[in-house]
Amino acid sequence: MADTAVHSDAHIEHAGHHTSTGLSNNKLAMWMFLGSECLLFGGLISTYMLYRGRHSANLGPDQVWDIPFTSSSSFVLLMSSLTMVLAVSSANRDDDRNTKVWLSVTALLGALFVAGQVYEFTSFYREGLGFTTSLFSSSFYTLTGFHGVHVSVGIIMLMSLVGMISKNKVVGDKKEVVELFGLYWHFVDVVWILIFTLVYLIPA
Amino acid sequence: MSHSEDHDRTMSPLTTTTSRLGRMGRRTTLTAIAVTLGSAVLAGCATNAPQDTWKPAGENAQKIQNLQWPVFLTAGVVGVIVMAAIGIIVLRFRDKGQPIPEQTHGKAWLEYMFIAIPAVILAAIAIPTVGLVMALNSTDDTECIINVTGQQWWWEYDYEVSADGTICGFAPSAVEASPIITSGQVVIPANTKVLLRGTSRDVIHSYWIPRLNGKRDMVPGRVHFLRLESDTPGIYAGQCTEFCGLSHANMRMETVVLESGDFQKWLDNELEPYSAPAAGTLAAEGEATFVAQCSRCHQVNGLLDPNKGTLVVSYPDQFVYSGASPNLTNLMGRNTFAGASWDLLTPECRADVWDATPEEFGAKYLAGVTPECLNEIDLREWLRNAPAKKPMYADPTMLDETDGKTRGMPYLGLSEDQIDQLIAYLLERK
Amino acid sequence: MAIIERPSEEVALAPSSVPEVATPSTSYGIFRRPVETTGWKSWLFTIDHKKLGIMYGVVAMFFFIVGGIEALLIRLQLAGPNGTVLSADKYNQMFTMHATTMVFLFVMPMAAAFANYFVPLQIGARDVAFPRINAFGFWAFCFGGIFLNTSWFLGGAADGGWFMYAPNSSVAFSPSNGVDFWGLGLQITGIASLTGAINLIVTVINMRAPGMSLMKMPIFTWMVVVVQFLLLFAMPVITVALFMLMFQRSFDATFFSVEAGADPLLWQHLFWIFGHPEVYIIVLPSFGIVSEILPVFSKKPLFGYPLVVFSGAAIGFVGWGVWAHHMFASGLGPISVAAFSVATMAIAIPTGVKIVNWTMTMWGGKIKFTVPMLYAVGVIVQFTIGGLSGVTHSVAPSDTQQTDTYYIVAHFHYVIFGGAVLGLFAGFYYWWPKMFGKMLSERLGRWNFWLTIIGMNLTFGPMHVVGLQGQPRRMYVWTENRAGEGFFNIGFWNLVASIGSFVLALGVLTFLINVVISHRKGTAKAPLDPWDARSLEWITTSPPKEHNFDRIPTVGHLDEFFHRKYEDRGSGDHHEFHQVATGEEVVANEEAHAESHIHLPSPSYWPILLALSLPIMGYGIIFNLFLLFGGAVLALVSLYGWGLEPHTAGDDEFDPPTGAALEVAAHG
Amino acid sequence: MFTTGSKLLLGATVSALVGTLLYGLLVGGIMGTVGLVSLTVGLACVAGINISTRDANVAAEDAVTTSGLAASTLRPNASIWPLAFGVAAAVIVLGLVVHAVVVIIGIVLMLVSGLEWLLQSWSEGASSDRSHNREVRSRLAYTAEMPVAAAIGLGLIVFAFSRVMLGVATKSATIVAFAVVGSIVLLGGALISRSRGLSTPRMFGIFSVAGVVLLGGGAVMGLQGERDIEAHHTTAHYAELDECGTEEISADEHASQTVAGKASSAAEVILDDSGLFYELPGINQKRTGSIQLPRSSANNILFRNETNTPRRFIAELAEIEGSPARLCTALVEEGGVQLLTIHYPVPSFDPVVEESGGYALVVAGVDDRIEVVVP
Repeated sequence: MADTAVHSDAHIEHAGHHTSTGLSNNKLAMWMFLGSECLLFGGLISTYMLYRGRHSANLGPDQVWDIPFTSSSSFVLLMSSLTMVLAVSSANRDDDRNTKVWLSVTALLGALFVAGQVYEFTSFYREGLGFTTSLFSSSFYTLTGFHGVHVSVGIIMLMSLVGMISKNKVVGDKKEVVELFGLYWHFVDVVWILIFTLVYLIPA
Repeated sequence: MSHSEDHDRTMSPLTTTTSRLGRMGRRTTLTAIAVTLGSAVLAGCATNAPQDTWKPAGENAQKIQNLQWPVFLTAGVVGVIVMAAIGIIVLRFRDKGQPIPEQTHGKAWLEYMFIAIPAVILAAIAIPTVGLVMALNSTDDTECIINVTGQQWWWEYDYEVSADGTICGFAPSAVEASPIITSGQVVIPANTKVLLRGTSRDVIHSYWIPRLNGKRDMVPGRVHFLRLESDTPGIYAGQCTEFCGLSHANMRMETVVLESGDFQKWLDNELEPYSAPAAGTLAAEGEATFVAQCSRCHQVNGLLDPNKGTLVVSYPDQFVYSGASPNLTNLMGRNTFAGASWDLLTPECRADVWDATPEEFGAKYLAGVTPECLNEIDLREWLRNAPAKKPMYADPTMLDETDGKTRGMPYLGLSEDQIDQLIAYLLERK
Repeated sequence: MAIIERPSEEVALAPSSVPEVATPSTSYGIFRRPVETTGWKSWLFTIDHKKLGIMYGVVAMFFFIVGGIEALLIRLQLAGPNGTVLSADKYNQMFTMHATTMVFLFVMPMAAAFANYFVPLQIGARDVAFPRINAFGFWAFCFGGIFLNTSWFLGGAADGGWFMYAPNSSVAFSPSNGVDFWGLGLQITGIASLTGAINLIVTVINMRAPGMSLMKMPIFTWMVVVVQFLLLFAMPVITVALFMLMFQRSFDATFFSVEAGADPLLWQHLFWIFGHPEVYIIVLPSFGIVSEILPVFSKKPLFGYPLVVFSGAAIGFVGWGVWAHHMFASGLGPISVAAFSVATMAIAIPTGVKIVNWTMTMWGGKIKFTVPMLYAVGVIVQFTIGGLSGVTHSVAPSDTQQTDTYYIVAHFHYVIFGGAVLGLFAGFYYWWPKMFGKMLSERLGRWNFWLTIIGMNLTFGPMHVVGLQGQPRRMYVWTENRAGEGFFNIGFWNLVASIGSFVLALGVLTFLINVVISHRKGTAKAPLDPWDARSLEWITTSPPKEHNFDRIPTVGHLDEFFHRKYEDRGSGDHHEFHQVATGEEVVANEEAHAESHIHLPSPSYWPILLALSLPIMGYGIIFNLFLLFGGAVLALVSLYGWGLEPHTAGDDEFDPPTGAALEVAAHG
Repeated sequence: MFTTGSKLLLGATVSALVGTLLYGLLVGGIMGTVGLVSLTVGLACVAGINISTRDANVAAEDAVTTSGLAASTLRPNASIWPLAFGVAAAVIVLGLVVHAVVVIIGIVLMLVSGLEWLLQSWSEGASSDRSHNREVRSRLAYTAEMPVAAAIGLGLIVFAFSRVMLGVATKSATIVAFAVVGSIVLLGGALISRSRGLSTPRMFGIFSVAGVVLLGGGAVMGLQGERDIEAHHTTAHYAELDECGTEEISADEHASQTVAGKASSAAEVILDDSGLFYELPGINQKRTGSIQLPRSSANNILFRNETNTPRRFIAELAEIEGSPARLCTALVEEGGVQLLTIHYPVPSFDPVVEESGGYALVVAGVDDRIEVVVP
């Protein structure tokens, strides 16, 4: 909720109010929100770690993982962080054109990642691992699904941001809005790195 | 200066009302002190509350008692000191027109002292606490293992037969040992370290006999342990303390402690082969009714189908969601039913057993339920319509989620004749 | 005179009958921002933290009454053996909803009401950092609460106890939709809490008046910040747990299915990692209120202010490490039990520091026992009892005898009612003149206080006895067989508790009567500084203007207002305070130096629309997925409408330019 | 005050509300109530929108404004939406013949074009200033269009690309496909950002072509169907076939060897060089012979292999209706641990169970046997 609201609800910057810390309200709020998100993913990851071995006669993680594939999709997501950095730096140079280009590329790479996840889920399902098959599968799909939803929401926001920049509809400081989107996007990437390491790379 | 005078004038109505208030405050503070002290002292002297947590009758409960007394006392003393301080403040520092006090923000040494004092008190409490936690959880010296399984809303016990063919160290006199299954009341030998290995079939329940030990949750899929031990024969009451659904209030249990001789008798009685009722009696009709109406869920060990001559085995799993129903082999050997919610004994007979001295208790308990002592009122109500007496999810509209299986005993639509027969039959189950 | 940019209240009308070409600034009626400053629309679409604070208070008070009626029904049922007032099913719903209502729909939002109203005032800000998020938070809470309570009419409320232990919360064991309503309702109010937390943290960190360092911040604001951090980190944990519960119930996931090898203790851990901080979330705001009131009526600063601040923060911090003390009986293993037992004892230290510092604040003071002060002292006394009974079950072996009995019920009611609710009442009486410009009657207030105190001790005091006599909680009936005899039999004290609950109800009723009487026409306006207060919220009119302060005050001291009124005429170590100004004069001085041209954020439709989408989605998940889709579309549209709307309305939406105020109908 | 349309809608809302209340009080079915509540809410929304778009304008019914109307009304712009609306109708008709999906696409198209049509005609009547009218339109439209367009865009990419990957021949081809498409996007982005001369229409063209390629690829691959993805068989499957032996089965490949949650086990069965025995948590005793487990309860039994050969742990269940004959774990490697959750519905003294040899815990290839007594 807050992530979308945050960028729009800038508190009266044009009136020249300075803040006690010097940080803008929006940025502080985004950091707080991301702090809260850490606990959300913390809870999901803990659940997964508790249940990853609970699949007695059913399929286990090591039987379905396709590490090379997931590595390449993780790499794509990481690259999107790079393009997000380029977008932020273009925005800082007031280069609307390249900001839009890099935001679009970021969104595209993110969409590819989500597509990869959809593919992965489909193939796991075909292999016999449904959402309700075992505790392991329930907690795995929930964890990665939550992450996928975060990425998807991010992509929709990125695409809308491109549209808003084109139509000159951005409310508040454009540079800061792009930067805030960047923060969110990097957070989602970092969480994925954590998930990739804990869920895929460390054997059960 | 004129400002402050003005100010005082505007505040004066408040000042006069507050002095009256001060007197009231003093009175209640004193009352509060008296009530706190009084309840702390008197809480120990209740009579005959069967679940009194301050009347230990077993080793572990006694250990807990030894630890909690000083803690309650310390808490009480600290409470009195705080109340006294408030009392003094109310008396001494009311606004009597004194000058504005010094605007002091605190004194460091005082503050450190007030951190140090509670820290020392708590450390003094913490050390024996940790020791006792460890002691209460040590189970190495177990002499008798009883498995206990919670189910909505009763407890099932089965006695483990050890490798040498004994149960709790007692060898059955006549027959080979086999697991004894009972419910509602668990019978344990006195002076024996009994270990309950508990689990649950559906939701979390909690096993608690306050006079013997603290409580322990029994969680489905897990096995938890609870030590019971007592050197005094008698009945010790308890109750499920983890909210477990509709009839949580009706999930009770009793632990019966018997001297070793009495326990041997009880054991032999439990393992006695099935004795069919004499042909032609009301009880024999009851047997047929039982097989027709009850045996789908309720097991009576050794019962043969009067028509087919085969062993009757109940399959409660097919009818009851949680998967089991109380074993009725020796129903009248225990004196409660329906999750120890109701007595099988009339109030007078019950009082006779419960109030018996430790020496007399064994004989009185082993007498079981005699026809004169049978509490027919509750038993009949139960047989007529069980869900009406004890709320259960036997409501047919609620069965979708459980594949049509009932939770608890359903309404069976028994006729009064059938009930008469069943009671006659059940009276012989001991 | 300050110029406040707010849309005009005047309806724009054509000045003459000469037809004119419609001009852009006045053309259309749709999705023009709401402009009303009076009437119901001004409340519905407001983003003013003060109006929102009042609305939080009113709605929370409503739920307090609902929860109170539930409590009275519970006590009626338990007044005698084998009670028949409620069926087992209704009783289970009653205690579940009583706890849920009181915790999530009364104490938390009532604290939010005070936080909303007074944090910006206490730190010298014009509003919170994100006024529209603030409005959204209120509406989400309001709709969430209504959503939760509609379950009563749609097949029955939740019946699993407020901590809803798995697997008793699974569909098989709780087949009605009650648990779904409960889970989704808490998600909705959780979103409200989370947004509120972010908002208030940013407000306090970023928007303090010049000169107000963190250690000069009023103690109430400090406690609110600690609470918001607790919310920020506790809410996502319960969110995860509730999602798993929802997946379990609605989509057959296996998180709590034992047959699939699940561990039901997972729910308990997740719930209490949230639930224990929740206890402090409930009680710390009241500690803040008490810490504000005691210095005012003792005419002394708070004793050991830094220590009170740090102990509040320490309680918040250590509060994360003690969750498993709710699970001493659930089979954690001795090592964990011992560790959590000791950690729990450790948290008694900062709590004790607060009690001691409050006592020392009064010591040597010049104390006026007004109603707020009575309540504050009431908190110290009653909370001490609750705190000390807490120490008795931090001792884990002792706790195994007491947990899930009425002794625990007594304990947490002394903590929550004695600590939190009495503190909130102290706040009502203390801040009422500030919020509404009317004094509550002191005479009725004392009736209110004594009825409440006597009522609560009659209700919850006997529960100690009943619990130690072995009566478990959450039982719809108790039987005489287990009640015992003599003075301490369970029956007698159950009856006393039931009588006490009605005395308590009478106390609350007195408060409501007091409110009504004080607001009758013709009652005198409250003086500007009735209590000789000490903090910033009093350096403005009562009730405060829409923009809070004519001039943002510059802060030099903790207790700034006091230091503006009193001057130290002593020398060296000798201090002697003399009044140099009245509160009225201080405020008048501020008004004389009013700032001009103050921008205030404008009202908006979007927060309430977005909040409305949440319960629609909730009903959708329970009943019909099409409704879920509709709610999601509403949410999406609201979010974007919100995102595209400037926080302050454009110039064309302020006072219409003269001569061009003609509106022309649109025809498509 | 209210226009006729608004009155009609308000009336409908009120009657729906009355109907809801009557139905709720008299009949009280939940689904019916929800349906009627939905209807009421929906009607109320429509009425509200109508009132705020048409009636909220104070001057709407004002004689003054009406008379000025002619002067202030602009000629409407060209519009694509009536055409789109017509196309949508045709698509729906076509769909009725061809496929249900086409009908849905048609309905969506019809809704979108209808809404856009309404929006355009309404905004054009707003004032006599075209740029202002555009502003009015955007105020309403962007809130709905932008997220929906973004979501549809995301959905198309995700759907198309995932179809491509499901369609390619092998697992390694998916990795290549992923890497290639990712690199193209990255490189394309770099090129476009460097070549500043590229005009917006051209850029749009490039993105469109890329989009068409991706969608086309997705469509082709989707029609071609997924490659064969082999389902893994679980040990339950092999247990059913009575293939729980010492030999390796496909369920053993990459099987996990550790299990969480030791605390919750009912017993720990250990195989070491001395044979098979079990320990009960809390009781430090090696036990052999028989184990007593509760009936109708989820028993978590841990198996620990402390020998030097991989072993398979098997729970022999009786041949009872509705229950598998046995459960087995995957091969447990040296030092590995596996868990079985066993549920015994029938007591072991049941003749059926006794006839089929009784319950037991065994290890494939090992003679020792732990009898299970279920009281």
